[in-house]
Amino acid sequence: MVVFPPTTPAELVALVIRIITSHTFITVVVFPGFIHLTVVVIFLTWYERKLLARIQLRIGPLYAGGPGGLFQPLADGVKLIFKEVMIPYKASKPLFLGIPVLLVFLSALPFAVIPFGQHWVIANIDVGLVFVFAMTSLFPSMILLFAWASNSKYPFLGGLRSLFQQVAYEIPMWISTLSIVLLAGSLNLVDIVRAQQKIWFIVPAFLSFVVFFISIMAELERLPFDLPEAEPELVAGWYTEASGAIFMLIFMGLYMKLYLMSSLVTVLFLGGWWGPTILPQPVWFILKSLIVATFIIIPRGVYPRIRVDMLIKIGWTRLLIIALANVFLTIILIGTGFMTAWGI
Amino acid sequence: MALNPWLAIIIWGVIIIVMTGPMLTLPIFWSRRKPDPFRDMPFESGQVPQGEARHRLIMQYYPYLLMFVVFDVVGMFLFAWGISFTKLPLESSAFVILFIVLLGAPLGYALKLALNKENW
Amino acid sequence: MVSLAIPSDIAFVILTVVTITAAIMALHAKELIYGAVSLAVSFIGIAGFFALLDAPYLAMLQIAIYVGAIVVLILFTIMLVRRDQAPEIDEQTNSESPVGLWLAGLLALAISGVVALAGASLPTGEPPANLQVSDLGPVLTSQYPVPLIVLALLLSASLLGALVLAKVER
Amino acid sequence: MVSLTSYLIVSAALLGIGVYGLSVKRNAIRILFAVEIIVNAANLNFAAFTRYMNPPQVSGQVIVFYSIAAAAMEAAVGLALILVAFRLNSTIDVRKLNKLKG
Repeated sequence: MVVFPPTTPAELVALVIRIITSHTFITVVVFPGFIHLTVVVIFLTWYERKLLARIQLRIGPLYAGGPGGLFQPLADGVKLIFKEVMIPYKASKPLFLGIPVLLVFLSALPFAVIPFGQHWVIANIDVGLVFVFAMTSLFPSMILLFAWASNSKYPFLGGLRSLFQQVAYEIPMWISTLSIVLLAGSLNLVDIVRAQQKIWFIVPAFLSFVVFFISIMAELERLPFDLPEAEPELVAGWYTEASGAIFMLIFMGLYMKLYLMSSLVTVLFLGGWWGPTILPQPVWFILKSLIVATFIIIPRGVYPRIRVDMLIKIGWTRLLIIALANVFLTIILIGTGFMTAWGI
Repeated sequence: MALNPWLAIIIWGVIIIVMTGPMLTLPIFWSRRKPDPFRDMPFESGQVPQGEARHRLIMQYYPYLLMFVVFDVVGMFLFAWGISFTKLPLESSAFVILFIVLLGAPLGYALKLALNKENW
Repeated sequence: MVSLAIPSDIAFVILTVVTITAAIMALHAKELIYGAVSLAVSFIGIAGFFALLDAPYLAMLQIAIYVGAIVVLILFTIMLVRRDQAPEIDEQTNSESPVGLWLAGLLALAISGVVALAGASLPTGEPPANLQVSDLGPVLTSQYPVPLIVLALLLSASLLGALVLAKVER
Repeated sequence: MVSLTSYLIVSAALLGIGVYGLSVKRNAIRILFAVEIIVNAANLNFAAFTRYMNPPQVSGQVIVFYSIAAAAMEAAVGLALILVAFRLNSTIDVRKLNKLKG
C-alpha cells in the first residue's frame, strides 16, 4: 500500500518503488526519455563522422579513437566540458549563456509527444503535431538572439541568414503536413501513426513527403542548405563565438533536432512503429528514424551549397506552391472517395 | 494510471533542465575567469575588430519575414480546419478553399515585389 | 493513493507571477532587445493560461504566432532601427506626466472592483471540460465562415500594405 | 480550483500595464509592446469566459483565433510604419514625429 506522505521507512521504500515503476517515470527517464535520447545523440555524432569518412575517403576518422571510434564522442565531451567558457567582449551575458540551454530544451521537449511505440510515449496529447511545430518555430528567434548576443560580425551575419532560411522553409513544412492531417483527421501523433496501419502515408502523400523532406533539410541547416554555417565564408556561422560547454550544448541541440525531424518523418510518412512483428515496435521506429537521418546526412558528403537568395526563392516560389497544390490534390483524392478504397 | 499528459510534459521539461543545466554551470564554475581583452575579443581571424558588430542588416529579405507572419496565421487556421475535414460535409469546406484561393493573388504580388531587387 | 491530478492552483500562481512580471519588464527593460524577450516570456505565460483553460490548440497557436513570428519581426525591426553607437535616448518616459501611472492603476483597480462586485453573479464552479480540438473546425467553417473570408482580405491587405510601405521609394 | 474571477483580475492587471505603457512611453516600439499586452489581456478574457460557460463552448476560442490573427497583422503593419518613420526622420520617438503639427 502506498501512502503519501510516507511515515515509516517501509512506506518510503514502497513509495519510491511505486514512483520508479510508474509509466511516467520510465517513459521520462529511460525510454523514450532522457537515457535513450542521450545515447542516440552520442551515436549520431559518431555515425555522421563514420559515414562521411566512408563517403569522402577521409582516413583519420576511420581509425581514431578506440574500438570503432566509439570513444571519440566521449573524448570530445570530456574535452569540451573542461574547456574554458569564453564570453566575448561586450556580449550580452544572460542571452549568451541562456540560449544554448534553451536550444537543447526546445529540441528535447517535443520528444514528449513522439510515439516510439503504441504505449511508448511520454504525453499523448491531442495537439501533438502543432506542439512540435510550435516548439521548432522558436528556433529562428533563439538563433537570432544568440547571434546578436555574441557581439561579433560573423555570428551576426550567420544568424541573419539562418533566420531567413528557417523562416522561408517553415511555412512549406507546415502546409505539406496539412495533407497528412487531412488524411488522418487528427493532430494527435499516436492517432496519425494508427491510421497508417494498412498503408503508409508516403504513398498517398508522396508530394508532401518530398516538400517536407526538403524543408527539414533547410530547417536543420544541412547541406546543400547549410548557408548559415558556411565554413569558407562565415567561419562557423552563428555559433562562431561559442566555445567549450556552450558549443557542446549547441551541438547537442542541433543533433537532437536532427533526430527529432527524422522521427517526425517516420511518424508522419513512414508508418511510425508499424512493421513485421518479429521486432518490437520501438526498434522499428528507431530503425526507420536512423535510416531517415542517414538520408539527411549523406548530402553533406556529396553536394555543394547553393546561394542564399536562390535558397529563399526556392522556398517561397516552388515549395510553398507545391505544398498548397498538394492540399488541393488531397482534398480531391478524399472527396472522390479514392482514399476509402485504401482503408484510410 | 492516467496522469495528465501536460503534467508529464512539465516533468520532462524539468528533467531536461536539471540534466543540461549542470553542463553549463559547472564548467563556468571551474573555468578560470580573468578578464583578458585579447582573449575575449570577437573572432575575426586575428584581425582587431573595428566598428559596430550588430548593425549590418540585410533589408533585402524583410518582405519574406512579413510573408512568414501572414502565412503562419494561415497555416494555423488551416490546421484547425484540417482536423475535422473528414467529419465535415464537403460543402462546408468551400469557404476554406475560397480562403486559400483568395490568398493566392497577394502571395503572387508579394513575391513579385520581393523578387524585384530594386525595391529593397 | 497518491493524488497526481494537476495542481492547477500552483500552476496558476506561477503563471500569474511570470506573466505580469514579464509584462512589466517588457516596458521597463533598459535595452529594447531585453524588452522584446520579456514580451515573449509574457506571451508564453498567456499560452500557459490557455493550456490551463483547456484550450491547448489556442496555447500552441499563441506560441507559434506570437513568439514564433511576431517576436521575430519585432527583434528584426529593433535591430534595424538601432542607431550606431548612440545610447538609446528614446528610452526616456514622459517624465512630466505621471498621470499615466495613476490612470492605468485606476483603470485596473476599477475593473478589478467591478469583477469583485459582480463575482457573486459570475459562474463559480468549473464546469467539467469536454472540449475537443476537433470541435474547432465545425465552429470555424459553419458558424464563422464569413469572418474567414474577411480575414483573408485583411491578411492580403496588410501583407501588401506593409510591403508597399517598407519598400524603398524611387 | 481556480475561479473565473482570478482570471479576470489577471487580465485587468495586464490591461492596466498596457495602458500605462501606452500613455507613458515615447518609443514607438514600446508602444507596440503595450498594444500587444492589451490584446493579450482581451484574449485571456475570451478564453476564460468561454471555458466557464456551462456547458463549455469553443466559440470563444475561435474568436481568440481571429483576434490573434488581427494582432499579428497589426504588428506587421505597425512595424512597417515604424520602419518608414525611422527612415524619414531617423528617430522613433513619438514626441519627435510631429511633422504634421502646424
